Amino acid sequence: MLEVSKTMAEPDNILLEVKDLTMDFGGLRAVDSVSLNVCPGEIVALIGPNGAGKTTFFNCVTGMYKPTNGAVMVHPPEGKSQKINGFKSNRVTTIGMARTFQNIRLFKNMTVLENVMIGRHCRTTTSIIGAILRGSKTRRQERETVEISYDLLEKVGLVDVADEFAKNLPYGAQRRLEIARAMATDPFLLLLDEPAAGMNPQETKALDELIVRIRDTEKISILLIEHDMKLVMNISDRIYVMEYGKEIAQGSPMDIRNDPKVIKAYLGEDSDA
Amino acid sequence: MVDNIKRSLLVALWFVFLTFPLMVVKVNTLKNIVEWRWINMLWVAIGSFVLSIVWRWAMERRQLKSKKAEQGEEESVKPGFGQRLLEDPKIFKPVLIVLALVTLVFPLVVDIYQANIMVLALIFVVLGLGLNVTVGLAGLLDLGYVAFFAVGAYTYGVLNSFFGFGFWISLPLGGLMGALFGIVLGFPILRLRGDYLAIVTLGFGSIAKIVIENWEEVFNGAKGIANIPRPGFFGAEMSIHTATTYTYYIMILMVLFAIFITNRLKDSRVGRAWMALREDEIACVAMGVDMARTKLSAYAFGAFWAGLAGVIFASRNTYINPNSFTFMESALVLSIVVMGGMGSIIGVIIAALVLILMPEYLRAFSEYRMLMFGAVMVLMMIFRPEGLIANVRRKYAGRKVVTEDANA
Amino acid sequence: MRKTVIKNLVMVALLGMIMPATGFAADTIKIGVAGPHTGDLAPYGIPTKEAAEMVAAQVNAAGGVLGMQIEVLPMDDQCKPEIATNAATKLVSLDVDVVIGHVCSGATKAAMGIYKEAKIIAVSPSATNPPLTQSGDYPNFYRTIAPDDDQGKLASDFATDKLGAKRIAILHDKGDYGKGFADFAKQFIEAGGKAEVVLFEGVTPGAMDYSAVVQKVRREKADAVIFGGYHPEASKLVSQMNKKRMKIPFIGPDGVKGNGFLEIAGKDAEGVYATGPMDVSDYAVNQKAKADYTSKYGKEPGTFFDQGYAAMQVILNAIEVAGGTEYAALEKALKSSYVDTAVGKIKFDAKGDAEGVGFSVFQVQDGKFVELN
Amino acid sequence: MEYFLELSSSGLVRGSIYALIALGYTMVYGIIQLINFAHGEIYMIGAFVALIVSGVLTIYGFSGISILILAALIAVIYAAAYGYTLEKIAYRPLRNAPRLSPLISAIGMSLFLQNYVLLAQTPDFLRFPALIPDFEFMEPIAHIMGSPELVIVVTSAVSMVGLTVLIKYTRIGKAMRATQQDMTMARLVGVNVDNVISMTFIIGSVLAAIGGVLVGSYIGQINFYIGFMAGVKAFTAAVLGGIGNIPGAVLGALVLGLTEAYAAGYISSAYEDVFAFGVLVLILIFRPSGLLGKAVKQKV
Repeated sequence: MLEVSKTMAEPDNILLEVKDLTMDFGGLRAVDSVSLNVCPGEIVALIGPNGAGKTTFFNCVTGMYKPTNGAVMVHPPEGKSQKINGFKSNRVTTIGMARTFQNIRLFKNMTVLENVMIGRHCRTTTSIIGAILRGSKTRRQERETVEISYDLLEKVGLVDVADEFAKNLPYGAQRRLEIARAMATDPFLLLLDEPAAGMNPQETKALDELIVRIRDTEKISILLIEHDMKLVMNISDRIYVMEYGKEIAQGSPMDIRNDPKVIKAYLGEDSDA
Repeated sequence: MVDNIKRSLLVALWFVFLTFPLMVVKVNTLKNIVEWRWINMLWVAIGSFVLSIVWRWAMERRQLKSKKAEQGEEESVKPGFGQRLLEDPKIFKPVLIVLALVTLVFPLVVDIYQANIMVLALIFVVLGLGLNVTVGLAGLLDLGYVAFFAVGAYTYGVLNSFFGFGFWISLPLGGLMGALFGIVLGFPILRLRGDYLAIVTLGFGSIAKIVIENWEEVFNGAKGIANIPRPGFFGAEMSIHTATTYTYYIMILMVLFAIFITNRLKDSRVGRAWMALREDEIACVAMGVDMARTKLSAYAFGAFWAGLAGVIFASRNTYINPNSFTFMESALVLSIVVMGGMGSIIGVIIAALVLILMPEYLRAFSEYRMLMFGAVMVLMMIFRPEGLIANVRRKYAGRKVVTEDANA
Repeated sequence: MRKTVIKNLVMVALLGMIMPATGFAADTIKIGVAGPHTGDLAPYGIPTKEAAEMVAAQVNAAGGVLGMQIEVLPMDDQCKPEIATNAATKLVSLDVDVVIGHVCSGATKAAMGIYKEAKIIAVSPSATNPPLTQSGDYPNFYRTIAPDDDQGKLASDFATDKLGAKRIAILHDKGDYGKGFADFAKQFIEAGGKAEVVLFEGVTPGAMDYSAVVQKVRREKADAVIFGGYHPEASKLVSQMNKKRMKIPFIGPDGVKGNGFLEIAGKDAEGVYATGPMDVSDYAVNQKAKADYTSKYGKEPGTFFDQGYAAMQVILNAIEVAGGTEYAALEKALKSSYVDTAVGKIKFDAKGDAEGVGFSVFQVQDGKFVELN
Repeated sequence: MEYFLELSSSGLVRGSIYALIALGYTMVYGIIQLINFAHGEIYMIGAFVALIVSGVLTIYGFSGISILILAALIAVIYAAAYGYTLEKIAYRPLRNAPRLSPLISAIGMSLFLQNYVLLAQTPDFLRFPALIPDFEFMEPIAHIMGSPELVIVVTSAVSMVGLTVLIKYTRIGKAMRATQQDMTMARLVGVNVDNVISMTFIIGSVLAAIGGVLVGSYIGQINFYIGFMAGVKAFTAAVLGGIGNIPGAVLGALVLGLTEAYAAGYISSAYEDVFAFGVLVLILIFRPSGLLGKAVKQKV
């Protein structure tokens, strides 16, 4: 296992390295040469006002969009480094970066447990024929899948509702289920898109703890987009700030709090609201 | 109540107006006179009045039910009969035994007609189970499913008439050809979603029929392929009745086989991926599922069953022509899947039996049978929009049996 | 476990299930009438059904045949092979004595095997596919209509010899009836060497219009059109030819020769040729049949009405001659005695085709089909 | 060249009819995402009513243009009534049902209406009187485009312009657009969504009935089954253009009509449907949301 560092990025010890990422939609430049690094054991936050291009950035990194320019490099703890621009998102996930969605995208008519089991898809190999014959290997995989999934549900506190349909869960629980589902893919980096959106303070606090716990006990690094400043400031090791597609600041929570550009960006937004 | 009657009277009046030109007036171009069939107007008035009252009553009941459901006192209190049937072994077991017995002796006690239509119904059960995978599990709306059915039937027909292939060799070949076509046709349309997919598959269905119709050298066009042998049994000579009975048992085996396999797949890595794809394609891919492979496998798997069913279909009719492979058949199979309750195996079986046997039992109504068939389809959808039996998800009893008190 | 049970049962079934298909003697004669009674092809099946029901009602009113009442059992097959086998087995299980039908050649082929085994004679009013009689596969099959090859020959001879056409366009509706006729017409024209087939093409029944194909006929500079198919498509074609100001002869088969065509095509029908059974319109039986129909239904009878009526007549006559509905006797009666029917005085040859259904070419003149000599 | 013109005119005529029916499909789809398979039957019923009315009027001694106007008017009224009733019976109770349920209900309704007309009237084809007169001035080019064809193209064009105006500038049009954008939101701002949906069915049915009358008069025959094929083609056209998009439906219909005409003219009419669907598949492969459909980037 790699050494867990809580300090600033060290160039030779990076998991995700995004260089000058640019994404155009028609004439609109949604992301403009943004660079960002995530190191092992870090919780990195990407913040910025609405429409700053954070989710687009996420989508480029996870293969939903093919970036116009720039490079997305991954250096998995095990396995070789590679440039993943334009990889389909299932490949990105298989490499080891799993995400959640801003507007929760669960498999609503499947049970909570099954939602998590889908996460195991890329780590298992049963084919149609295998599923029909249900040989010993298939049975073993299936058993493991169920076990791992139950474990994950336990970690996010959803084991009691494992057989409920996902659509019947309360909002906060749906968010946690998405995290569990993403964790089931055995990622080294978890990308969370506004995990606290719509949560009450209590739920946010629990989420806060959950994220830190994932980092500390599961050894999964985290990149998150968030609006909730309190959460971001509490748990992030480093913060990147975007506005109008550009990166305007980066640094520790303390640095960011005092950065005039950031204050302006947020005050500008606040006076709008 | 008075209000009800008043409204129903209005409805009756409306329908009298609506049906007036078509039901009452008939132009006799020969003698150049107009026939006024006033008596029809009376029937329409009475009929729609009565139906309206029944309708109102049924709708009220339906609303009451859904209101109750909203208040949360539904299934958990009293699971529907369908669900109890599936879950309570006390009911489940005897029902299954009785069903198995009935199934076994059925062709021995009924006449050839009953056995014959039952074979057709069972063919549609297999078709329904196949399409259930594509539409019900994987959520890929396919309005041209009949194309794969045709592929199977013509595989047998062509192989038999050109090379003398027998039924038992052609059966797996038909299935494989179906699957192959599933992949070939599925490939260009991977990116399409929902209703776009629907119309393209509808197009494929029509194209298949047109090609069969026009490519006379191979498919014999509209003349069709005649004298296709019924399933053989070590070369034994069989009367048609015996052969039908024999085909019936083959079909029963095949249905059991299909249930067994789709059941296994449903609760497997592959089946879950199909369902996830149906629920949310983007999230599914983001969770590491290969969209192309998963979609193609769903197509191929669904088409495989259609191919198998096609071979049996050809052998049952001993004659095939393009008339059996129209949009109506695709619509019929789709209706079976939706009415059965998407993804539900038992529902599909019941719906297939109902939809195929109903027109036969409606023969007594002669030319009214398709009219009633259409009406029943509409009514079934209105009163059971989720299908006959809603899909019940499997509960994985993992190592922890915490699940018992989970629902409390 | 269950599989072995099933296997055993299959064995039992195979060994013990040779059910004798004997019906008990009844005091009614059951006649099945199978054809499309719903769906898009219903217009070709319903007239036969109506003819059979009409004849049965009349005969019953007059005391029946051999003192027995006639029961007509209509059976819808939608012209689909699978429904046709359903209909056929249903008729067999209802113990019918004879079947009129089926209407489409394809459905007929699917059903004949079942009748053959049950020893039931079927008389089709409209299945024209030649192998039905000529292949010898269906000894119990008879028809009151001429097979495609006879008609194809007549139409092609007429086009080349009488009309002197040199460049002939052949169109068809892709169905078993129309395509069969068109195939034979093409074959005979090519064999005759007097004219050239410049276009051989299928049109889609139910398509919105045929103007593109009509333009194509013009481009090929055809001097005659032979069409295989039914009257709706034929009238659509002739009306569009007129709209496109094309005046070349149009020849159709007996699916066109009927009042349906005259009615639908209206003025456009003028001058159209059609092959068909010899003119029987001044034939008393035919006149009576039509008059009865018109007075009962208030409209002209539809396609294959004459043939359906004739089928009913030959069957009833054969039953009377044979003194019952026993297969061999019926067969003999059908093949030996001439009957006055709505399509002329006919009996059946050894293969089951009607003898005496003479064919000639008709032309629409002043809104009527007139026989050409 | 002349041949090309001839085929183009033939394709244009077909396309215009497809467009009239496709608009109904596309409008309904735009608002409630339902493939209204029974829409073709409305077209058929429109044609039948027009036929019956014109038959009655002819017998009672009306003549010429008055028959055309009355028959078309009554056909349109009845089609609208049928469309309205259809929605109320077969689709409204299924507003919140799973997505495919209304589709099956639509297929059932389609079967029902076909057989209803078969039984109430006749299974036979009926002659549809040529209601559109031959204009003298069209005679020189009648072999390319005759009067009825001209009338079809012009009427379709006028109807479409009318529809566009209706949707752009009237109250109900605005309500329709709002509902199409977001049904819940429309309801919140006070749009009576049920009325809007009914109205959509009514407008769609009116257009289909106009199509039915024009086609009947042009090809001179109808029966209970004509709606099916026309419906499938119109639906194809709507999808081709981008379903839910009104100009798209018109464009799709024209592309489809022309494709069929050229395919029949230059290749084989036996395969014209293969080409029609082939073009559909090709276009959808390269533009998965149809010609004018907005490439909806799924919001992630």
